[in-house]
Amino acid sequence: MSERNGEVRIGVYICHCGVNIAATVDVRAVAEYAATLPGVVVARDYKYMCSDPGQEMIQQDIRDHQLNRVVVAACSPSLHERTFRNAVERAGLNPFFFQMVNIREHDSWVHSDREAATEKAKDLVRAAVMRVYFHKPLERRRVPVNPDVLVVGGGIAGIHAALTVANSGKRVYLVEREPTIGGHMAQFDKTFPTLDCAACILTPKMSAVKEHPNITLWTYSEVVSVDGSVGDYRVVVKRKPRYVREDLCVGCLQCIEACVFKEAKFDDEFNLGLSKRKPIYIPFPQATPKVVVIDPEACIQLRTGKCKKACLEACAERGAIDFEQKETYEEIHVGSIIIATGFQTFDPRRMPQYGYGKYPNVYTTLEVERLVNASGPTGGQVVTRDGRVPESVGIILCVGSRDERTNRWCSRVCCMTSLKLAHLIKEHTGAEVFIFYIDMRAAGKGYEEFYQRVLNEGVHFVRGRVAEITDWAMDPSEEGKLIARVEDTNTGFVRRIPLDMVVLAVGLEPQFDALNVQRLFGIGCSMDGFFLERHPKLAPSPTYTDGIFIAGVCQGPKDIPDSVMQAGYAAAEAIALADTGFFELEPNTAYIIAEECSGCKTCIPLCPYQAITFNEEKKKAFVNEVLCKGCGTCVAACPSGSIKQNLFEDEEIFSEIEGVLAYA
Amino acid sequence: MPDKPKVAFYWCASCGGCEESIVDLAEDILEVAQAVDIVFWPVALDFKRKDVEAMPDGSILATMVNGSIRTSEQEEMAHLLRRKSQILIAYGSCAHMGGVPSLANQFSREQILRYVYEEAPTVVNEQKVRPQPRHQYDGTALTLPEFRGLARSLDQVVEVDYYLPGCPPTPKLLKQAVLTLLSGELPPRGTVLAPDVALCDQCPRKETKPTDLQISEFKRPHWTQIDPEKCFLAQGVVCMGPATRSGCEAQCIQGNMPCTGCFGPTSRVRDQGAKILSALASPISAREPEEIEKILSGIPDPVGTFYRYSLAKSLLRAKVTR
Amino acid sequence: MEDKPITDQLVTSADWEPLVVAFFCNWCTYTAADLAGVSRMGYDHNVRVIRVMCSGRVDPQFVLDAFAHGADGVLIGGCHPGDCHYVEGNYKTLRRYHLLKRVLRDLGIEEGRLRLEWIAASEGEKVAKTINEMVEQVRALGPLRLTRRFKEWDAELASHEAEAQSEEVATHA
Amino acid sequence: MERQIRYQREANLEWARQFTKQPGGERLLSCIQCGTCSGACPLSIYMDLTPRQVIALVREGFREDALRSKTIWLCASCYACAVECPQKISITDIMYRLKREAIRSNLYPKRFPIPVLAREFCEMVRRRGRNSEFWVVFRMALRSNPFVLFSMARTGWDLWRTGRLSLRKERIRRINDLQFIPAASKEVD
Amino acid sequence: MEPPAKYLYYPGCSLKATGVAYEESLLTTLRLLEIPVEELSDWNCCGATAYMSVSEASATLLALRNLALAHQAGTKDVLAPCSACYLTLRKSHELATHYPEAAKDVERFLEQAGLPRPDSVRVRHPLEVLYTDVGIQRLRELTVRRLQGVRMASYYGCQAVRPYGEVDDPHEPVRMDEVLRAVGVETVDYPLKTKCCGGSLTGTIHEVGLRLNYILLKEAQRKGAQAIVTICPLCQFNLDAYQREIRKQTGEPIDMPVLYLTQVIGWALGGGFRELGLHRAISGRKLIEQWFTVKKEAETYV
Repeated sequence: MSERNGEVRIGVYICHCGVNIAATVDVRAVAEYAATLPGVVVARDYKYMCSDPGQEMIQQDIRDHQLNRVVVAACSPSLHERTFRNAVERAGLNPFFFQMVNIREHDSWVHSDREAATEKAKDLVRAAVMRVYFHKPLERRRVPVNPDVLVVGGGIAGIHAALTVANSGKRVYLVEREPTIGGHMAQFDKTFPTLDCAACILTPKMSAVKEHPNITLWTYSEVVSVDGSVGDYRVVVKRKPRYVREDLCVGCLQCIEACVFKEAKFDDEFNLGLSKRKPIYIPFPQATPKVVVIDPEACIQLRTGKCKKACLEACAERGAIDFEQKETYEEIHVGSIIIATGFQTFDPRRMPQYGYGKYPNVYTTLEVERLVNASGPTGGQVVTRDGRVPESVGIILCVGSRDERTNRWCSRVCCMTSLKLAHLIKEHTGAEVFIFYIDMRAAGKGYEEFYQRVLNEGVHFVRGRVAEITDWAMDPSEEGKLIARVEDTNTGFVRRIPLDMVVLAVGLEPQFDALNVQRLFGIGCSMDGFFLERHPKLAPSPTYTDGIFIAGVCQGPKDIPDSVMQAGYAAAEAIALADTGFFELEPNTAYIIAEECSGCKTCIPLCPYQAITFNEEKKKAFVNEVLCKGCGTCVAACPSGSIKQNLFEDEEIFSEIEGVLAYA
Repeated sequence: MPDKPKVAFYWCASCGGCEESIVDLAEDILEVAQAVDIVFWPVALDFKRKDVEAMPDGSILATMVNGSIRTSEQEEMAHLLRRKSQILIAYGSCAHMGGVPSLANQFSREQILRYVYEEAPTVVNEQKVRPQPRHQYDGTALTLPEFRGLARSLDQVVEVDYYLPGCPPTPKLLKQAVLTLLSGELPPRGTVLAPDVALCDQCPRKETKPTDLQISEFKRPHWTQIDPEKCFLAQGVVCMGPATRSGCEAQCIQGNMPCTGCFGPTSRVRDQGAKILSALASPISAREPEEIEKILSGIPDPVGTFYRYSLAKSLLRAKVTR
Repeated sequence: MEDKPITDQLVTSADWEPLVVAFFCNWCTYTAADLAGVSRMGYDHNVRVIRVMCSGRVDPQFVLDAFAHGADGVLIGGCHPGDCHYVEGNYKTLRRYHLLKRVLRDLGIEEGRLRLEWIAASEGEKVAKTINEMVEQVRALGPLRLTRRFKEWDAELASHEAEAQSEEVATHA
Repeated sequence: MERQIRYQREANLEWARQFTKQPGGERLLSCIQCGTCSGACPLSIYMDLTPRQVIALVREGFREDALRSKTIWLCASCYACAVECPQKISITDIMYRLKREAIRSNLYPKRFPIPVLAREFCEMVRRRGRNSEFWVVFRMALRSNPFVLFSMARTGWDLWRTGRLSLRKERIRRINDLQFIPAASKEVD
Repeated sequence: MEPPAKYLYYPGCSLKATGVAYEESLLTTLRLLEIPVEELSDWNCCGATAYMSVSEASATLLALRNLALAHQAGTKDVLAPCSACYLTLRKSHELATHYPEAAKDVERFLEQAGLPRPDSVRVRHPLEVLYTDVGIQRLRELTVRRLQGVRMASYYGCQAVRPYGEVDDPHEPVRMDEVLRAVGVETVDYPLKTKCCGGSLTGTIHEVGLRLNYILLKEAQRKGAQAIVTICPLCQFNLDAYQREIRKQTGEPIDMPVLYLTQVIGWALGGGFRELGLHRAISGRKLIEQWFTVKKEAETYV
């Protein structure tokens, strides 16, 4: 192969990365060593190879020394491989005559012994020099991008992303699992720190989604399969039967009135079981779409087929109720996907010491959001489950957060949510409110100011994590109360504080089925189970799967403004991709030289993309490079070495192995 | 006929099958004999080592050596013939890749000698006498060749120009090779003189291999009724065909036995065993380690199966701690 | 027999440091190794990482070649089952790994010298831990260094050649 | 007036570092000072320092403050703190470690009965291989506060009449097995 | 899980002295359940909490010697009824198997004493035996007497469930209640079931120990319990032996039986008053005599 490519002239560049590399690796020594390797014409070290002067240095050398191969030893290829390939290309060389060596993330940042780190850098550089020798010119492949976008999840992040993309003129499919969009935000009463009403700012956006000509809204629906890749994803969406025809229902709610159940007796999901609903219901008055839904578990007709169907009568004119409705499947083609599937709150039953589920007057923050809400189950009255207006309320922070036994991360919103609820509870009841916190985190525009406001309202801030909530009184003043036993770390002694109501500020965690979603879309998860972004700072919405973006809490805990910002970012990425119209792929596909192939068919069942087919006429296997994604599994399995992979040829990898081991 | 090109044949550690295969040329052998002058062929003609030593260096056009190299004498002969020949051809699997004798590389010299001279069930040797390289008998020194620590392919001892693969090579390949040599149009040095494509290419059962093969069980040929029409792998019988060079005319397959790999890998493969391993393991129909192990237990001796002819030339060459 | 002294000599050679070659898949384990770097999780330096797109690209020949060229251990890192960027390349790796381990065992290479580990992109800590464990394990097993062993094995040939030459000289004299 | 100030030179950072390397001490540095340990501790209400404060002293290297505190001796090893700690710190084991060090460094409160009991107990076990509840308590009382024996008399009588008070001093047969004890404690702790 | 063929019983100091009733009732119960059990020969003190406060290495080795003896005896399951013994043995075993550094030292010292590493040994608690190995169903079947109308509070104390949580859940243990209910005993909701009894504090800092015991007794009373059931000899001793003093100090009429779980279960399985050590109680003797006397009419045969 080297003969085919003529005389090999290699330039090697060792980056200092300021002191990031140079502090641990003797870059000068590495460059001097590289200069001694066969084929190497120039070897230099430079402060910042990725800077303009650094890139120009390479280009100048290509011209002056007729270099036809370039090796740069610097950071991870995931950061700057593209940068250097482009630099090489601008100097007239095929960009794939380039090889990058990772001596920062894989060397200087993980080792402290300078001598050993320098030796390692030499080994890695030698491997790259030996490898690049075998490189050959390659063409980047382009695939067209379908401009349509799928948004999964109809909370505030999904809503905002859908509207942004739709406003740019692209078609958007918004898929939501629940009967209505709105997500958790719809359940909130006020939003911190401004205390504006959540419904007032959310519902206009919900209607805008419904009305938007470019948005196809499918609620009560779930994505069941995803095929294809960036530019052309083929997605199947299951639409669950709501037993009410969406096109006919106008949301008059007369069916609910008519239902044979005169009393609402089923737990209302929207109010977290704090109130009841009927088998036919609408989640909340501003639900979007404003279409009722029938709960097949509760409805007598659907369970037994023996109901007098009063709802059907009530809707006789429109005929929207349809007990025969079956689930349907829609197949769509989109170029990119935005995932905004949100979160679930921590189930405090996992921490029995707080007595949730045992003591009726222990609540979660989300339940209290509904309690203080004017349209909530108590009409905005803050009363305990036994009907009393509490005189003392304790809010416990970090329940299911910052805890090795449950979730290790800080959920980011609980401090502010608790401040907000402390304010609202005090406003509604005048109770003494205790906030039990470990650290008060009020970073955000106007947040610290809000903390000050609540401090000044006389809320008690007890710095300490409550050890237990008990109803076991040790003093007459504690009879009939719940008692929090806690070290007040500010004063340094253990306190027992009697409370009428305990609010657990439950943390945010990945949805129970996040793993399924992750696998469905072929994206990654971080250690905590939230979806993994491509880069924590510079690409916090793209994923490692091209054309799939994540937004909102499914990526990690965040509050409403941050969710909205990330959703806008995801939308901008999707729009940019659609407007470019194509996507460039790595030319790392597999290929077969027909004369070498024996037609043994070993490779064919191994390809997950059906990219290899057997040509019955020629009795050989062929790789469809459009379908191939370049994993190389078939290459490794080909028993006669007849399948090869661009960028990862056998000779290239063998020479890398031999290169790192040359001194062994 | 003073100007006929000179050729020689020699055997090292081999079974004799390769010699037989030369005779298998049948009437064609006359054609060969007419075209060349056979100057050395211990199995058929009475020449001695000293005759070869007396020849000028490079005076033989081509020498075909079969068998692997196990003893010091074989080594010496290899060097000698190398020196005397313009072209040295490794003839047959043993010279090519070590062959079956190199499966002994799984054992140490001591283990082999102990077994052969002491432990084998047919041996009675109470004094535990072993042949010695040098022995004084009646005032005369007797010598025997040294038994080396490893069996080697010919090219691990001397430089080899061409390889004729097979256990043994087919008469057709031999004839073709001789004609090529005589034609003077020589292929690049190091070429294996057989098609560089795997056996499946020529396999009569090729059509019967499915494109969605999943292996849920490995069966050993002697435990199963083999369908004489169907691809062995499709029947769960290990066949080395996909990882083995063609040129054998699929003789084993036609005898309803799977390929055992004697032609060695294609030029694109460094380790035949590793490649068939990869090809056989990848499509196993299991995901859990226990299930995988269970299916793989159908191959009781992977080294003996995958490296039957090529252990000496495999990447590891031998059992590394013997 | 003849191999034994070689091993002993290698074990006692003070300059020996274990060397592990690691094949990491681009999406999970290589990224995790980048993360370990970004998070400055120090680990043993006796490892050399080679990037492949998928652990499924790891041809068993690569593993043998690494051993043959002097590696004392080989580590393969891929995505967790179910998380493979290429759907199920890692299962193919797993199956080969099981068969390859048996071949290695039969060829005298200890089990601990080859390891397959699933490391997700977020598991930087696991990269550091796995590498450290692997290096320690290989250190405990001692040197494999087939490059040196091959040389020792072939010493019997070299001596013969020298002998032959000296004989030749003698004859000529 | 006693001055309440600590100069940084008083902090024994090396000691703190060593502490975190011992079994059980590994997670000490993860402490977020939330006070769950103190809240969960049944005895924190009697302590001069809360367990959280002891952890903070250790972490910052204030060795003597930590070793002299009564807290470590009041710890009844009930592990309530350890199972509640959100950072999974083995607080009980840290208390044990501090107790050992306090005894070795002679920093424990001298007539405080708990360390006395611990030492009497060990002495008896070392000599006989078994401990006899009666004799240990008796000797502890003698060494800390003999008057307490009077108040114990009633309980003793109750035990005696129900056959629960054994005055036997037992001894194991292979007492030589225990010869490792002084060596082990010197060498490893 | 298949129950083991035989248990090796490790008494520890308490079961030979203040807790002798625990030993009597445990052995009786096991006999009635036809479970073979044998006392570990030449056992030594586990070291308890006191030794750990003086020398960790010695405390660990001290405990491990017992396990090594068990290992030599070829028995896998060592039954340690005293919570302190259970924890000390269990913890030493972990130290020797999970910390490679410590394990090395341990091995060295054990070798000097000619003892093996006790790797295969498991430390077990009687509650585990009753709940897991015997099982609720079988206990129900074997019950011959029911204590009707008696409400009890099950009390674990600390070290049986903490820190390992293998005997039962460290936060909300339930197995003791289930075992008691299996033989027909009514149990009350007792939120203090894993709170500390003060351990040796009753002997050292008496007033603190008394206070803790007072809280435990008082709360049991408040929840309507007529007796407390324990699985630890020190808990039983503390709660049982100081009630007179608590009465004197607080003026509250507390006189409550404090029983071993094995006494209650043994009784239900048909054990006798004295062979269960019921005569050894200090507090609540009247009630004990009333409940555990075989009177034809009060007894229900199942």
